[in-house]
Amino acid sequence: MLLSLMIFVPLLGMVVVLLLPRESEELIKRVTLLFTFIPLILAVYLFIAYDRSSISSQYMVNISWIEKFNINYHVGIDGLSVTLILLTALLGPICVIASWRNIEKGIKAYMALFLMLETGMLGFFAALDLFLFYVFFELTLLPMYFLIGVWGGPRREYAAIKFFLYTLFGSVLMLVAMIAVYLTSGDPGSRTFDIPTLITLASTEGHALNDLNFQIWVFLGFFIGFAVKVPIFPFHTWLPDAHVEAPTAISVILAGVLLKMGTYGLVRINMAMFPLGLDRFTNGSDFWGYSLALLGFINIVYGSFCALAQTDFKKLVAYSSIGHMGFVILGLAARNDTGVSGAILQMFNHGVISAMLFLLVGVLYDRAHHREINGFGGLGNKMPIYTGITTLAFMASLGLPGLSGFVGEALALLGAYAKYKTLTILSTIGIVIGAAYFLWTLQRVFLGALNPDYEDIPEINGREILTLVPLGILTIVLGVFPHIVIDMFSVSVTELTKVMGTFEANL
Amino acid sequence: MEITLKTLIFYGFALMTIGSALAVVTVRNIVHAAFALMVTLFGVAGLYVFLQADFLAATQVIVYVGGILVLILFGVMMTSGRLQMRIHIERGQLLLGGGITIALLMLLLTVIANTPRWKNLSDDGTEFAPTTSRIGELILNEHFLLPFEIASVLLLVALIGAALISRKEVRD
Amino acid sequence: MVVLLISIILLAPLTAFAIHALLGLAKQGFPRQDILSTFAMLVAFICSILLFWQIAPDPKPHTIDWISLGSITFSMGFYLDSVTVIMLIVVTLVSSLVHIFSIGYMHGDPRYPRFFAFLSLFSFSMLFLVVSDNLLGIYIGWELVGLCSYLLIGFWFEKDSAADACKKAFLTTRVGDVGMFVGMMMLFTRFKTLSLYDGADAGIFTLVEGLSGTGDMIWLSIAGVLIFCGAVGKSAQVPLHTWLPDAMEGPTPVSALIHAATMVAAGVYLTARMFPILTTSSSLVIAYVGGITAIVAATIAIVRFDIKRVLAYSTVSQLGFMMLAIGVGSYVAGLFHLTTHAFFKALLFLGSGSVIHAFHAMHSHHDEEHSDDGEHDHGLIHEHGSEIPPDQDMRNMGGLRRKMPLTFITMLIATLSISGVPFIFSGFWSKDKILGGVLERAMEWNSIHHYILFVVALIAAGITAFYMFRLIFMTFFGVPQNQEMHEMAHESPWVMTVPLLVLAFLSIPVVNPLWFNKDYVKPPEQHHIHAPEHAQVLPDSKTRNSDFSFAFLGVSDAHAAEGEEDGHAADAHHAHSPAHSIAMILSIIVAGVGILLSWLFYHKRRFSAEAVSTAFRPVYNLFWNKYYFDEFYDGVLVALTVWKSRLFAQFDGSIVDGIVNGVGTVTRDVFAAFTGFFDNSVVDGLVNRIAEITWAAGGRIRRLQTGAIQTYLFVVVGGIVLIILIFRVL
Amino acid sequence: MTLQHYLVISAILFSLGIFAVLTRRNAISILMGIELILNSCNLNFVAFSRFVTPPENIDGQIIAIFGIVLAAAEAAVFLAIILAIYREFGSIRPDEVDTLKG
Repeated sequence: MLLSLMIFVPLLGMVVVLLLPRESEELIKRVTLLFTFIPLILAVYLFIAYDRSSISSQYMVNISWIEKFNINYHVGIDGLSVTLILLTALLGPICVIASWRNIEKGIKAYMALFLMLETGMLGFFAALDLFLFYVFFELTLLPMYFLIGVWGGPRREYAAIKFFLYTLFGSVLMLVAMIAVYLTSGDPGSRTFDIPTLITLASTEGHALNDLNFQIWVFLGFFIGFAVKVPIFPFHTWLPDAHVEAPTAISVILAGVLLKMGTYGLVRINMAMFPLGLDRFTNGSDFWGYSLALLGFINIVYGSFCALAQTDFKKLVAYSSIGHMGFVILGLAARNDTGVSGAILQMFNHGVISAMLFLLVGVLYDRAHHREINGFGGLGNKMPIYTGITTLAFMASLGLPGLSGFVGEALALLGAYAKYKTLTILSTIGIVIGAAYFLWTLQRVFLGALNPDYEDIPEINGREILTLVPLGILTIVLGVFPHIVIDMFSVSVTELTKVMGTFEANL
Repeated sequence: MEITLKTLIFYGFALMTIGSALAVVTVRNIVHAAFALMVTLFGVAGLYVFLQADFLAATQVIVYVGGILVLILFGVMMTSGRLQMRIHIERGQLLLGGGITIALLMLLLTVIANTPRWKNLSDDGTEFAPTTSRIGELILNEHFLLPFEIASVLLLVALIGAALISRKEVRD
Repeated sequence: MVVLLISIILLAPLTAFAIHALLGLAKQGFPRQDILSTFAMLVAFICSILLFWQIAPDPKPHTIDWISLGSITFSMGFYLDSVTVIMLIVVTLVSSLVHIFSIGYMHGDPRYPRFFAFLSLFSFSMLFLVVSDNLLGIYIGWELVGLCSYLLIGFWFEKDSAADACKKAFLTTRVGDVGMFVGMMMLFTRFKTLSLYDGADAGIFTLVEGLSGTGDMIWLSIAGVLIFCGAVGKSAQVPLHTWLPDAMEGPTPVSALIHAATMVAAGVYLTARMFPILTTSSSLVIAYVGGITAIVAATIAIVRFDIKRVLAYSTVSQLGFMMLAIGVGSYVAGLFHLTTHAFFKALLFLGSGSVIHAFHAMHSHHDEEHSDDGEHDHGLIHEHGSEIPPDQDMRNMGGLRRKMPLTFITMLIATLSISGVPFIFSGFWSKDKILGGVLERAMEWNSIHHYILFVVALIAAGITAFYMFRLIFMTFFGVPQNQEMHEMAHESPWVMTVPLLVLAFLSIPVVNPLWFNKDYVKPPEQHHIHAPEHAQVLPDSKTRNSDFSFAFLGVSDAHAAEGEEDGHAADAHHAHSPAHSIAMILSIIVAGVGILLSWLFYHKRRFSAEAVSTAFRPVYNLFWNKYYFDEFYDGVLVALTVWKSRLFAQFDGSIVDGIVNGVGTVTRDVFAAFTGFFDNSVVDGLVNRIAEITWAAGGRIRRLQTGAIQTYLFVVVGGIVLIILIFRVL
Repeated sequence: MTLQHYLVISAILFSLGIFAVLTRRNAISILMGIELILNSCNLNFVAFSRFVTPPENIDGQIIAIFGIVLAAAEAAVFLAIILAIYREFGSIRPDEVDTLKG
């Protein structure tokens, strides 16, 4: 019940916001903040109260929804989802605060859409019914389209449509796969969308879902759906456009949460439900697993190199996201405790760090009204606190030990090395290039002599610091005590890899 | 059929009703028509008495004659400004309307004549107890309470509505 | 007690940093933040001294679980043996002295508190690195010191050269670190742990003993070399040495602490820590890298004029010596040189800082001369060989020994030490021990590699003596070259000279208490070093290396005899005695020649350096241009990377995105054109027909709508009548 | 006096009412026609109540009372509308009020 309350509180908030008069903008913002703050409190409570030693889903609610098709409102959380729910709930209020002054028109519609988006995201991470899962997945798409398309930059329509079509393309394939799974799950009357049930069925020897060929095709269907979201090369080109055009807070949500929906789906559906699809192509070869690792590698190296060439600050961060999501893919491809834990941790950490990066870009953009990296210089002297926080975020992102980015990356690489030695070694190029583009950016923006155009640039203000400090603290704390998060899902991960390990042993 | 005083009076009322109703629809002067309507209403009240509906008869007189008819007269005065307002009737319309009316009447009479259940139900002359107290009980104490209350609300609404519609609009 | 002391040592600088950081965020700095850091450092130093007496003979790691993942647990903890304690003392001592020195040197800098914050963070990271018992912890400390180095090199970031240098330092070391990380991945995948020592489970050093066979040996050699890559980056070994001279853009105390005494020595420390996993071939790689670095850096140093660059190349060269020592198995010699070098090199840097400070008065601020260059060409490709700042140019100095007597004397002691002037200076003992170790290995194994390395090291030692005295002569002797600057020069205040005196004191081994405890440092066992077939009868490597105290007494024969009780130890004595004696004699000779030549060139002016450089123009150019390493990196590697990134970005923009847009366009134009046609003619045609019919019908039917109520009523009543009639009829 | 007597009277009243509604060119006359129709209905109710149902059941009369109430309300609203129309169009001739003409 608590979980459902958390999911639907933002939706309630949307209704309340819609009822408020358009003119009372301050009130709208405050109400939105309140309604994003409640899920945060609940998420923190769930995070603390979650039983870390249990593998089964907790806080489950299972109510019949569409009886005719055996569709249920089935939600619950395990270690993986509670982590991402916390991330989502944390970014909610931060984004509202970040939007406080920057959104000039239609604040009411903006906030209402934002709240709707939050419900979609929270619901997605909690859904345990495939149909519900899909509904929430699509529920995030629509508000995102409008948020980019209405409140975005100059090329917002293009970016929004690109984002929309891309994701829709993926989700249509996903829908096909989903229906295939449903139809295969049993005789008419006993068909089900229930994820835990499907997982059990898919691992039952002799069941139609357990068929190798079937799993490969369904795996591919879901995979492309999620790959667009992650995004995995070559489905990534919507990301830089969407990021560059989206307003700051929406970029934060996009990078912080929406990308994680893709990888979350990969873990929750592809890896847990169709391990055969990933694990065996033909007897003895690891074709799909290797392909996945290869995609991870391409993401890392390709994203990093592309980032190095960017001169638009935001585009650079966007490409760096592509690179960092590559570590997640690589870690997942490893399919062992270390790799998968690293991948999940990286999901969380990347959410926090990329949120910081986009907020920081937003801060600079609000002052200078451009994002051209070469157009700055020497800001370190004028904005020492901003420079300090940026350095922290950059260092975290380039994987400096002691900050959170390192742990996830390191674990993912350590795990992946056990399986794919060459690819992993080549992927470490990404670490160097990552350091290169961040340090180069740091130099071009903050170091050197002051660009006279920015003689009077104001220092970061209290509201902006307020959005950054929680994330910064989290970055440091999770860098030093990563087990806070890892303990949440280590039991689930062990279970997952055990399932996959049994298949592996059959190779 | 034995012709008694009672029967005579009945036919008297019947004729009065129908005749005056005919006047209502035919006379050209609207004020005359209104007065003819008054007679019709009295006639119906008389028929109610024959049907042993004493309370209803009284109500008919008080409400219709005392209320509605006065209302109509007020309407006439306020719309025409003079009491001698003529009613135009077009010939074609009159013929068509008359035809339809006669057809309708024929139809109704045929139905009345040909419905076997309604035959031979005659007034045996039994006197019933006055209905007033029974009506009061039914309306205020038994299953007509709710319709009664609704009717009262309806009246109120009609009152307010009428007042609202007919008041002079305040032009900005 | 040990845990408590370690905690204090680590937490003191960390706390200082945290306080600095919070104050900075709140914009609430107070003027004397320097005291905070310095005090924290002194506390750590005192605790280290206490720890020196506490150290147990059989060290065990103290660990806690850091991350648990199913079957795998990463632990964090510390491990204290004699080496750790010596490193702790060296780091805290030098760090404390540098803190004190900085109070004077950095006085008046606008970012004064920040400087001390970074110093504190550095000290914490360095100490963390030193005490960690596992590779992950070492790696964390390793990267953190890299960060501090980055921040401190770029401390005066308004200077483009500083901004370039800090980036270069971080990136170059990161290349090495990635190699180290790959090495860690190899070890982890094999052993499922990153702990080095036996705790609850067996550590890497125990597990590695079980390896045998050619395949495993090759594997282990690769892993060892990869781990060593980290050290190559951090300790500025060839080919990743180029960042260290550029790092001199940082404030001089930073150069002394980070880029001379501690951080760059961490590479040596790491390699020494990894001693048990080194194999014959990986050791040889390390030895060669060390030897080449020693000679290359020394030759470059000869022709530098920037006082700090000379010292930087000298540092690189000395680090090469230490690596060489580890590579030939002279564990103790390497670490011994590490400690002696830490003191005398820190002293040299602080001394040069004192000189620079003396000239500093006329340059009101460091970035002044750069404020007018409006160009902001921050390419990833950096500009090198930037102008030497006048206050660091040795050609502007000369005759300073009267102006700054204390600085002169202390720097002279350090120079004598580094040059290997015998018997009373610490550098002699440690360097001699290294040379002896190399020769000993060469003689034992009869290995041509090690003979070559010995010759290389000997030459490097001679060159070291030459260029160090060149520095002294150019700076302190002769006539002032720049009269105006000379007038302004003055002796530094006491906060700067006191650290110099302390360090000078420490450069004389007789007074250095650390060396008294004989056999204090014991090298760990190496199981995978195999002598070649034709080798001589081997002494046991354990005893061979256990003679730390020999170095102190300098009389190896006498001392060695004391500890020997069993048979083959006598062989050991027999085997290494001649090597060390020969090495000692040769090193004294080359040092003497070096100093003599230097005296003739730069003091007596008997020979002209210009004439010699003209005569050997190609060689001179090679030295002057630092063997073209930077040009190679910038022109080839960096350019290639940038080019590749542009290519990828272009590919992304035009090809990948082009395909996406192309698919979109094709869909829209072709597919949509077809469906559009179908839609227009068929589907829409149908729709339009229906609409037209409806429209026309509406046009006719609407006439029925007269608006007159009575018409409607007619129809209604008539209709009713009709309906009833019809149904009656039926 | 049988039921049919009353029914015939009622039918005639009803037809006359319809006739008035259909033919009269004055809104108030139409109202009078409607009153006739309502009266004929009431008369039917009472007559059926008297002859068809048991004597103690007088529901028909009650319905008739409600019919009267309805008539009153209807008359009031009707007249109000007529007044409004009169103010708007200056006439109460229904054939002149044809804004809704198609």
